Amino acid sequence: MPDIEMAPYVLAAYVLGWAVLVGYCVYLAAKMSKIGKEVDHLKELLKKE
Amino acid sequence: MNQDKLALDVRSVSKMFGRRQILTDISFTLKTGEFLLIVGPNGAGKTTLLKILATLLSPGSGDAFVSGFSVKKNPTKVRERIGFISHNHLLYRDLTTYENLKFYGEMYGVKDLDARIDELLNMVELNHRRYDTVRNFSRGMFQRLAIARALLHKPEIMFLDEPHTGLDPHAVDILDGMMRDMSSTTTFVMVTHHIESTLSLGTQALILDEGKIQYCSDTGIDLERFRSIYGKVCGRGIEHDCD
Amino acid sequence: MTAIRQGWAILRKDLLLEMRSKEVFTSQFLFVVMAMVIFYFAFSPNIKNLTTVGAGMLWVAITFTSLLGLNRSFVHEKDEECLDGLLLCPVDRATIFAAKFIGNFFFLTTLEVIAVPIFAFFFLTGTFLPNLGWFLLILLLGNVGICGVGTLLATISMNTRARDLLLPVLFLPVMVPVIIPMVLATNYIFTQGESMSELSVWLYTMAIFDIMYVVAGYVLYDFVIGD
Amino acid sequence: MKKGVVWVLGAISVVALAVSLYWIFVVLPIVSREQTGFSQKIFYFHMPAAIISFVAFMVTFIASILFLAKKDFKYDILAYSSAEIGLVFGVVLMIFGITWDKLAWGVWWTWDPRLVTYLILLFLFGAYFFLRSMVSERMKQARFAAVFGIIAALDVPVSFFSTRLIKNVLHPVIFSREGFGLDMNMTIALLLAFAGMTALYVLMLMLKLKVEHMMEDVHVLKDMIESRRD
Repeated sequence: MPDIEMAPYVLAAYVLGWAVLVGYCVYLAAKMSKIGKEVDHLKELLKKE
Repeated sequence: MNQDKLALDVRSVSKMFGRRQILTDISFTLKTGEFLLIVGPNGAGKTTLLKILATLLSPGSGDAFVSGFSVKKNPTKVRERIGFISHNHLLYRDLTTYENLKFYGEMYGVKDLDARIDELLNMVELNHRRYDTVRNFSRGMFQRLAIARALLHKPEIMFLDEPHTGLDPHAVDILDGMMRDMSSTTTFVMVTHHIESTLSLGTQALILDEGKIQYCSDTGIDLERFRSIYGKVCGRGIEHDCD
Repeated sequence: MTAIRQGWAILRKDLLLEMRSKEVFTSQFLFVVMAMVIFYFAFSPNIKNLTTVGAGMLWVAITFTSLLGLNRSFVHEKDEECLDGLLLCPVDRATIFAAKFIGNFFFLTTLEVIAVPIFAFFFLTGTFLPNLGWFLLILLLGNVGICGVGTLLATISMNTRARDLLLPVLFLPVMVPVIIPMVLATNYIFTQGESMSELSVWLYTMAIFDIMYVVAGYVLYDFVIGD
Repeated sequence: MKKGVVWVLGAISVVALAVSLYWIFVVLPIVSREQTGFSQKIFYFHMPAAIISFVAFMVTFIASILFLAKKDFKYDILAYSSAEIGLVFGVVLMIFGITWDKLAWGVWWTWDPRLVTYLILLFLFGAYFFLRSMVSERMKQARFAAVFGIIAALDVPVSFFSTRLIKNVLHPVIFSREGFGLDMNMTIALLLAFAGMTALYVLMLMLKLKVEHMMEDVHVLKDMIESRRD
């Protein structure tokens, strides 16, 4: 396979690989903010009672 | 036997299942030869406590000493010294009466096993069923054989988890007879519903509620206090079951 | 001494129970023979000499059949609620592992004593006969591996919600790297049968695995049995 | 958790990975055909991902042993958090791996020992999480998972070794990575990628642990509210 034809495969691999890594980080961050909200909510409830 | 030796020494045992606190900081002692009754409503942690003492569950924190051996560090030594009767009969259905006892006897390393098996089968009146597989036994027969199983190795301490549940009158007689005969030499710990009928057996009592000790006698049962706390915890008098 | 007495008591009890019901053996035997029949129809249209795929067929059949037996190795304790009875006995958990391991090994070997000759009769030409000793050694090493790790994982899976559903999920990926040398070595014996020098690498791999997992099972068993 | 550490780690990984990308695609010349040409650029991310996922599973292994020894849930949390991240890196690795196969041998999948090893490893840790989901009692779950984690990690060397065996039979050795002969620029690119990925792993682990501890807080808070109502 000539080099120029390899390029899309290599780039696709990089993009996909990165997508997985970044995707996981985003998932963690999203989860964190969701739970953060829940913690705040519960803390407030606890103060009120 | 030294009557002052401690049969049980429970030191701030706590236990959690997942996030649920089952037992909270349980501490008490029991002298050799005593008969301890443990009562309390369903979900009070009675069975859990008994299982911890019998090394079937590990204490989450704290430790308990049975005949001086720690259930955490020396469970095998504890197991050698205890007998356990629960509503599960712990018998293999496809083995005969004799084979069941033979198996457990070998596990405990009982000496003169055949003689011991004879003696026990006579006691629980099952000698005529010696070569029957236990699969088709009635509930009462299962329970009688379970008593024999638990006594094989002449335990120093017997743990009984609601032993009267589902028994026929014959089995109840045998069970009560066994407890009376052995009570001078053996320490008993019994979790029970039927408080009124068993109160005469007990020399000490413990009331558990929500994993905490509500009442714990140390010099014999103070019937007044026992009645009042029982009434408070179970919501009725001791002539009724607590559950 | 105590451990040997207790281990023997557990082993004898399991043998007695199986001799009485014969349920595990019967189902395993049916399964393994039917697997062979299906293999024949799956492979025979394209492959003239079935000896060339014999190693694969044999180990697929044995591995899957062993799952049936491993799943049943605690059936009496679990279904009849005798596990507490066993755990109340003053016995080292490692001894229970050893007894169950030997029991499983015995059952699997018994099955193979009958199933492997049938398999050979159906599929193999006689060329491997001069190396029968090596073949038996591979079977032995394979059985030790299957039962060593299988006993440990079966104990885990019987204590979970999924029960026998979980065992294949845990067992097969753990076994794959071991099935590979087993299949290769067996294939080598079935099809080449001359120089045995290459065989040693595979045998060593299997032996290392066997030792590793039997030791792991022995040491870790305390953590997987009971509540 | 120190917020500063997270930012620093994040910055390190972003900068190192960006610079390494620059190095890989701009600075480095395309190597000659004999040395597999453009596809060689995969290697700079492939190898660090492999090492990190391996390290992640080793962390699981060690944390599992520590859990069994100490019965402290923080080791259990560490074990499964690291396993999860190991799986993420494992997936990345598989993506690079199969692309490499396509470029080197013209097919998406060959039974290359490294690929097979990692495939098995992914299944093992997939099974690890399946096992966890099948046990609800917390202590039992942690104990079983720790035992299986140890078994799974022990499997790695065997799996590597035995998949090498197939290789010897099916393919004679086609290609060995040791033959690359890294020069200065290649080393820089590789080290940058490696540093970036390591920082990323530590960052992910810290975030994941934080999430798990926050979930613990949620339970504690709920318990507190419920016990007040009683």
